[in-house]
Amino acid sequence: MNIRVAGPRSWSGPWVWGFAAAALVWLVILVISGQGGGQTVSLALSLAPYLVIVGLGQMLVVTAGPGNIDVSVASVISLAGFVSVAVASATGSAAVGVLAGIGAGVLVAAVSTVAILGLSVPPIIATLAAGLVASSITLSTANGFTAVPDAGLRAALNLRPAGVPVLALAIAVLTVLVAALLRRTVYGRSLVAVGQNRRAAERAGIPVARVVAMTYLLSGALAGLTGALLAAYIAPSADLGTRYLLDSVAVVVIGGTLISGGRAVPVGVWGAALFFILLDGLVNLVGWSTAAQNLLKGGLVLFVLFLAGGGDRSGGLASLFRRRPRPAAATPTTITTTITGDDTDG
Amino acid sequence: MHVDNLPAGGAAPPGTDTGPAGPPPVVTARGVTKAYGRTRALAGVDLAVRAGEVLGLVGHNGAGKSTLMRVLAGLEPCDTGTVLVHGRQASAGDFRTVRMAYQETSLCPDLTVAENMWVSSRHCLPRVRWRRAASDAVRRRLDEMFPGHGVSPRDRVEDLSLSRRQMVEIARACLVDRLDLLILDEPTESLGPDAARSLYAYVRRLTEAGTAVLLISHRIREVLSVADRVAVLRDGAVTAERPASGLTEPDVLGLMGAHVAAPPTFGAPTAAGTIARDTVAELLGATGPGLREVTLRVGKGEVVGLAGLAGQGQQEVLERLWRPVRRDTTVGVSRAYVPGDRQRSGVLPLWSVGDNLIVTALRGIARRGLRRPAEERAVVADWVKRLSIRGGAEAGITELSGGNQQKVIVARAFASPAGLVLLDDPFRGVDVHTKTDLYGLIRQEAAKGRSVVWYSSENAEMAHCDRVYVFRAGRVVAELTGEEISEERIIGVSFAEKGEDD
Amino acid sequence: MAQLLAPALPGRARMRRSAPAAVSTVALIVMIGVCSSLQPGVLTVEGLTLVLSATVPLVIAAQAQMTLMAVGDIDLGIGNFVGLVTVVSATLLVSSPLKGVLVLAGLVAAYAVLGLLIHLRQVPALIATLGASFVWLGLGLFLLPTPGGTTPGWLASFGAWQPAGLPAPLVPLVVVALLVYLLSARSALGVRMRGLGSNPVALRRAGLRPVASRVAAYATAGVLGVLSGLVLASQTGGGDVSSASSYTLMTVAAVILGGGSFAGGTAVPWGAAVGGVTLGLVSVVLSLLDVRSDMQSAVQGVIVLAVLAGRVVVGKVLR
Amino acid sequence: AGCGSGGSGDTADAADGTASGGSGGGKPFIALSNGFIGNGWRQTMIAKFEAAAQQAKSDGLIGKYKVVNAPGDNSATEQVAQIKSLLLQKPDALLIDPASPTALQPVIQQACNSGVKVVVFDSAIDAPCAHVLQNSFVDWATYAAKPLLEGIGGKGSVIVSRGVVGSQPEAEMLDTTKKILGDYPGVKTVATVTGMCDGATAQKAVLGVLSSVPKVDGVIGCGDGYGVAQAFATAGKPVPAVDFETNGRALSYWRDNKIDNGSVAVMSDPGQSVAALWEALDLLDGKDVPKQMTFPIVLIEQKDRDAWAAALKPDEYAAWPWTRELFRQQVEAVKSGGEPVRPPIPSAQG
Ligand SMILES: Nc1ncnc2c1ncn2[C@@H]1O[C@H](COP(=O)(O)OP(=O)(O)OP(=O)(O)O)[C@@H](O)[C@H]1O
Ligand SMILES: Nc1ncnc2c1ncn2[C@@H]1O[C@H](COP(=O)(O)OP(=O)(O)OP(=O)(O)O)[C@@H](O)[C@H]1O
Ligand SMILES: [Mg+2]
Ligand SMILES: [Mg+2]
Repeated sequence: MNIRVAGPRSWSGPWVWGFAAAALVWLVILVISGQGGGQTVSLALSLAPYLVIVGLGQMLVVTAGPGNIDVSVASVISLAGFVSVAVASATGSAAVGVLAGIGAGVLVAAVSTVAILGLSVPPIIATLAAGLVASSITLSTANGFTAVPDAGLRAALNLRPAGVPVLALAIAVLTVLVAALLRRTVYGRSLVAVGQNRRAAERAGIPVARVVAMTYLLSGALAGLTGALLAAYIAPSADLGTRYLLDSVAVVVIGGTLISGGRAVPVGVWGAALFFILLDGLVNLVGWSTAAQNLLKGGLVLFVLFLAGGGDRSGGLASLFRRRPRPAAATPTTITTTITGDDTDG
Repeated sequence: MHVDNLPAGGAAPPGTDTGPAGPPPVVTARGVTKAYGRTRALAGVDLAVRAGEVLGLVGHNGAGKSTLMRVLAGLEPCDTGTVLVHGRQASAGDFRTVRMAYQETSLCPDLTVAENMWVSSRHCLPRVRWRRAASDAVRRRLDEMFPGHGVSPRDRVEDLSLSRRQMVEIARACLVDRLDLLILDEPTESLGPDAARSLYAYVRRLTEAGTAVLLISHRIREVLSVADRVAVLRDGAVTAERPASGLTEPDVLGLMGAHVAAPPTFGAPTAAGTIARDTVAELLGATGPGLREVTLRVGKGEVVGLAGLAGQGQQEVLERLWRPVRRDTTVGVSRAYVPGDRQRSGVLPLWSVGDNLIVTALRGIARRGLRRPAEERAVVADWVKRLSIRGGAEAGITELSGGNQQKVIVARAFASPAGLVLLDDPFRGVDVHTKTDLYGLIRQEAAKGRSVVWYSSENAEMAHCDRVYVFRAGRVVAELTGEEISEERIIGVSFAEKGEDD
Repeated sequence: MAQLLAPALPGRARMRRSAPAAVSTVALIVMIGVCSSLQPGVLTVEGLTLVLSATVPLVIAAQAQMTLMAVGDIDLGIGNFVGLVTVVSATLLVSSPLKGVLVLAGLVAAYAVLGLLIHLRQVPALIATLGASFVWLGLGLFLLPTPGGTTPGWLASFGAWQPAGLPAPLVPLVVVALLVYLLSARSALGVRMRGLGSNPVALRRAGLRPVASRVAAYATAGVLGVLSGLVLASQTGGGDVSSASSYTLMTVAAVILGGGSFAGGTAVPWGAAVGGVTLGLVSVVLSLLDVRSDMQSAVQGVIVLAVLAGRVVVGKVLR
Repeated sequence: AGCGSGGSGDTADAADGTASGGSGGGKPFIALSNGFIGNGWRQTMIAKFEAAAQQAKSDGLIGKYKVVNAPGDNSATEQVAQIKSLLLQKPDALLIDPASPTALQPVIQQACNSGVKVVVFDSAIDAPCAHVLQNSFVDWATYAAKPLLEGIGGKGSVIVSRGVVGSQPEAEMLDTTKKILGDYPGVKTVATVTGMCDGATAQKAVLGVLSSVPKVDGVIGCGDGYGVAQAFATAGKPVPAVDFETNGRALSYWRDNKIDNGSVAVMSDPGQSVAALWEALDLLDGKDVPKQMTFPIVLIEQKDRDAWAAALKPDEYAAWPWTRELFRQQVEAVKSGGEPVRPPIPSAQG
């Protein structure tokens, strides 16, 4: 049972690949520039948290099972950026502003949730549509927007006593909280159950609709938080979140979370986020063209992905060469939608 | 093409000469072993199936029957030992004449019946216009095997009921230009009695034509009535092989595993007192898809059976009780559900036995949404012990055999504090020993004041109920209590007026 | 009797399954109706040509997406792949046609290899194609850092082709949908691909190699992606690797609108065509209606949701 | 007949008189197709156009106008579709801010063939039948580099933040930057990053290399200085000379932090859309306007900074206030090859 120490069960858990790749890129940077190794990590740690926050939300959504994905995060981030800055400057309180950003995220997620649960719209489409609505609101807010981000919040985000970004520490705590949420709470267990087999979870008495709704709202809230912080850190703009859509999905999966749902690895998100941030730094440092930059990014993602391999999709040549997992700690299977019979490997 | 040159009926030429040595073996296993991780599924099996015989294979859940079949069908290599086909060391191609109908149907749910035929029998279909050929072939075969099957080759498998899917699965195993050995792994678990009878009639015809048939079933009486020989598999090895004639059910049960407790008569159902009980759930004139004017009542501590032929509205009743959204249904207590289709609606495949077992009870144990691991562990340990679930709490659920998985799912429901437990034909494919344990469990829990509503396709099981509603065409056609509940009576009521209705 | 009571009757089930595509078709007809009431010119041959032509590459890309969704995968790289093809056809295909054709064939092969690796390494297609999309983008920028180039004459003349009495875009729309229908719904290969999406274990038990089905599906998607890119290049007259980046999500939406699902196992070529045209027409309607500029994307989102909500209503009625 | 939306009578008339512009009795119908609406520059561009067009409408210069933004993320394909449906509405003139400089070529040809006057702005385009109005990217790159390099005293180390790599303007700008850097042998380029002319991207890109480079004196960028400055703030380093955005936010930041080290704000002019409107009207009036015109870039030096900063909202970009009069002067200047017109800066406007 999952009362034992959860998360990655062995050092070769899928989450290590993100960290390994990040470490590799860091070494390359160090070799090329020959200086500032510690500062590189410190700066990467001050950028990574933003990606980690959305990544955690995306991870929860992906864990809810096949087909669950939140493509509205980009628009939510942009919208929450404006909302939080506007509210913060109206009330004079950065905290209220951040809360308002989170609230905006929750509202957009509520639209997706209604569409997903009430209208049975597939999540990718529901969140796409909710995102389109959100970006319209963003555009009309952006027209004639006058407020400026709170200076105190910005200073707090840039705080790095002894080179350790305070934000990174805070988000590390948030990551631990999310991990605890998944393991120690009824909601978390229900989410993981729903992700493995929605029908079985429903028959086991889990309120599936409530769990799914909660998950999208959480993702919206986390994207809203990202937007609020990013707007203070950078500046509110209509395309503040654009880059976070694909990256948030990528970090979740490189982080070892099962894309077919039912297994979440919150730590993994950090490894993958650091990998992405450091890779951007490396590419800019070497001055490669965008072409090389993209080739490298894609190539490395594919390399890490194919090297690490996935769950057992039972079949293919690979399964002949792979050792069977020890039954007591069997690595979870990638469950295809039809789970069939006797020879689905454990 | 040659799909239909399989001899049918009496017009078949006899098999090879049946001298005193008996017909030659079609497929032979010699010292076959197979291990999955630390689970030894097969521990040295020697078994020969001869042309023209029906070999019944029995054994408790997890004995290794399905694994052995996969090895005999050439689907999985064995670790040591050999499999001979027609006396020769078998290569991949030799297995073409060995066909298997799987325990869990292995059809593609999104494909039509005809397309599924192409998948498994493409070697005997023409390259062009195969769709037409496959449709004709499967229709003819189904007509032959299951008259009145109601399946069209153009139907998608996912739209078919469980029993029709099973018919298609069996028919597709038989659809081949040459068939030496047909393996049927628990074929009748989701078939109605009519279909089962037609199937066995067809099996007889096949064997007369010289095909060997290997039949796995937990319905010992069925095996005894159909098989020529019975082999008993116990813990991965064949422990007995006997001619079926002269064997009785207790004999076989004895061979399968030591002590068979006296026929299950735990806490004999009480006929009296049904009126006095408080009502915990009620349907009043429930009407809707699949249901017509159904009125039924469940009392506290009562075991209520839903009987009748498969698909007559019993599952709809369970559905109503599980999600009482309409006004004609009232349920006063919390509920738990035990699904019969464990692959689709039972197991949570990434989790261990313990995680699977506790998931329903979790909510009750937790305080303010936070889990309490120590309490959970205690509950899990208790149930693993109580039902002697093989592998223990830490084993992955998918490593367990079907029967043991089912135990976990039953335990899941009873480990929760639910006042009403709904059983949706949960004992399909569960061996006798396990069943006996679970029947006892149900009676014990009922005695503690829990109510149980139990749909079963096996009428004999209804003897464990306090009260039984017999369904036909979405209506309750009889309510039986106490002594009235008997297999004969249920069958009698289920089939009455049948000619009129159908 | 028992048959009448079975919860899912095959006939009714078939109707229920075709309902999504039917709803999208109705939405499409309504949209054309709205367009033509705002602008009567829409219903003329020239009007339809103008309105439909932009949807052709989208629909072909949607067919590629549909093919992969039929095996239970999803392609997040199709947009950049189509963009890359426009780049190749605006550069190599002009400078040395042979090399261009070889490179296009190589791209199809790359798709097949991607499918092979996805299968053998058992990685989620979603993330592998996401990674591949960066590669396609990189290759495109490498070949043509600046959008530009010119397409070969034959391609340009295909783009300008105007048959009499018939809107030209209908021809590729229907021909491609028909071919994909024949392949995915009628052929044995199609059965293998859908079987893979439906139940890979069954395929393996029947002695069919799932890997072959997956590779075939990816190769098909690659071919369709190349076709889509060529048609797009014929319309834009040049190459631009990011010209089709919106296709990635649009094609998914098109397949869903057409009744496809993420679960795999079903092929809906006609549905994908209808869904693609419907989505493509949304921008036309937006520009015909006087929607405030910052509200246009909201209107687009609401239209998509409305069509899908219509499906729910129809589904309820049919249940 | 005609389009159901407002002013349908005008449209029908205008359609008859397309070739001769407004002379057919109806006032012209001007359509603007914008390929992307996702950033402040484009929003300012649209806002300026809408204000000017509204004014022109009430002045009776035009009958009707319409703005269509391609939804989504800079998608040329969407824009092609929208232009095609705009053509169905038979505008007299079509203004285009393209998402991509090539993808629109066939559809522009189609528009010209059906007698519509096409003015493309903000980007060069290879369509012989269209009139093109744009800013000089050479000027932009020059203004971005020269004052900055002078400001740091012609020596030290700089980071070059490139724009949208792969685009035609960026190639031109990078060339110019390199050429200018060649004139300052004392200046060392320690890193070249891709900032995409976007503060947020540049911020991350610069932050990514900051730990690996020595002291930086300047960052030559393309309207991304605000983000670059943030990156230095995060790294705890003093803000070097940068090229700020021309929006209110960046200008206020520049002003409030008293950055006085050769920084400038320079970007292209979102008021081009208004200039394009006047060009279209002149074309419809049959006036002679050159096919290709280069309009002045917006350069804000320290002396003008406070005036601009006071006049702009945070996300609003500085735009030259083109009037029809100023436009004509600039056209003459282009024809004669003379000095470009210097439109007034806000403080002068009052
Ligand atoms: N793919 C597998 N991976 C791991 N263990 C397996 C696998 N298949 C079977 N086993 C194990 O092998 C043993 C034999 O299983 P098998 O399914 O053959 O039993 P069975 O006799 O068919 O039981 P039942 O009557 O319940 O169907 C069981 O202990 C089971 O847990
Ligand atoms: N029903 C079966 N049971 C066991 N093995 C089989 C069965 N059918 C085929 N095989 C074996 O599986 C392998 C592949 O089958 P086959 O050659 O028929 O495939 P195919 O139709 O040609 O498809 P592919 O293109 O994937 O090879 C062969 O070695 C064949 O002997
Ligand atoms: Mg079995
Ligand atoms: Mg079994």
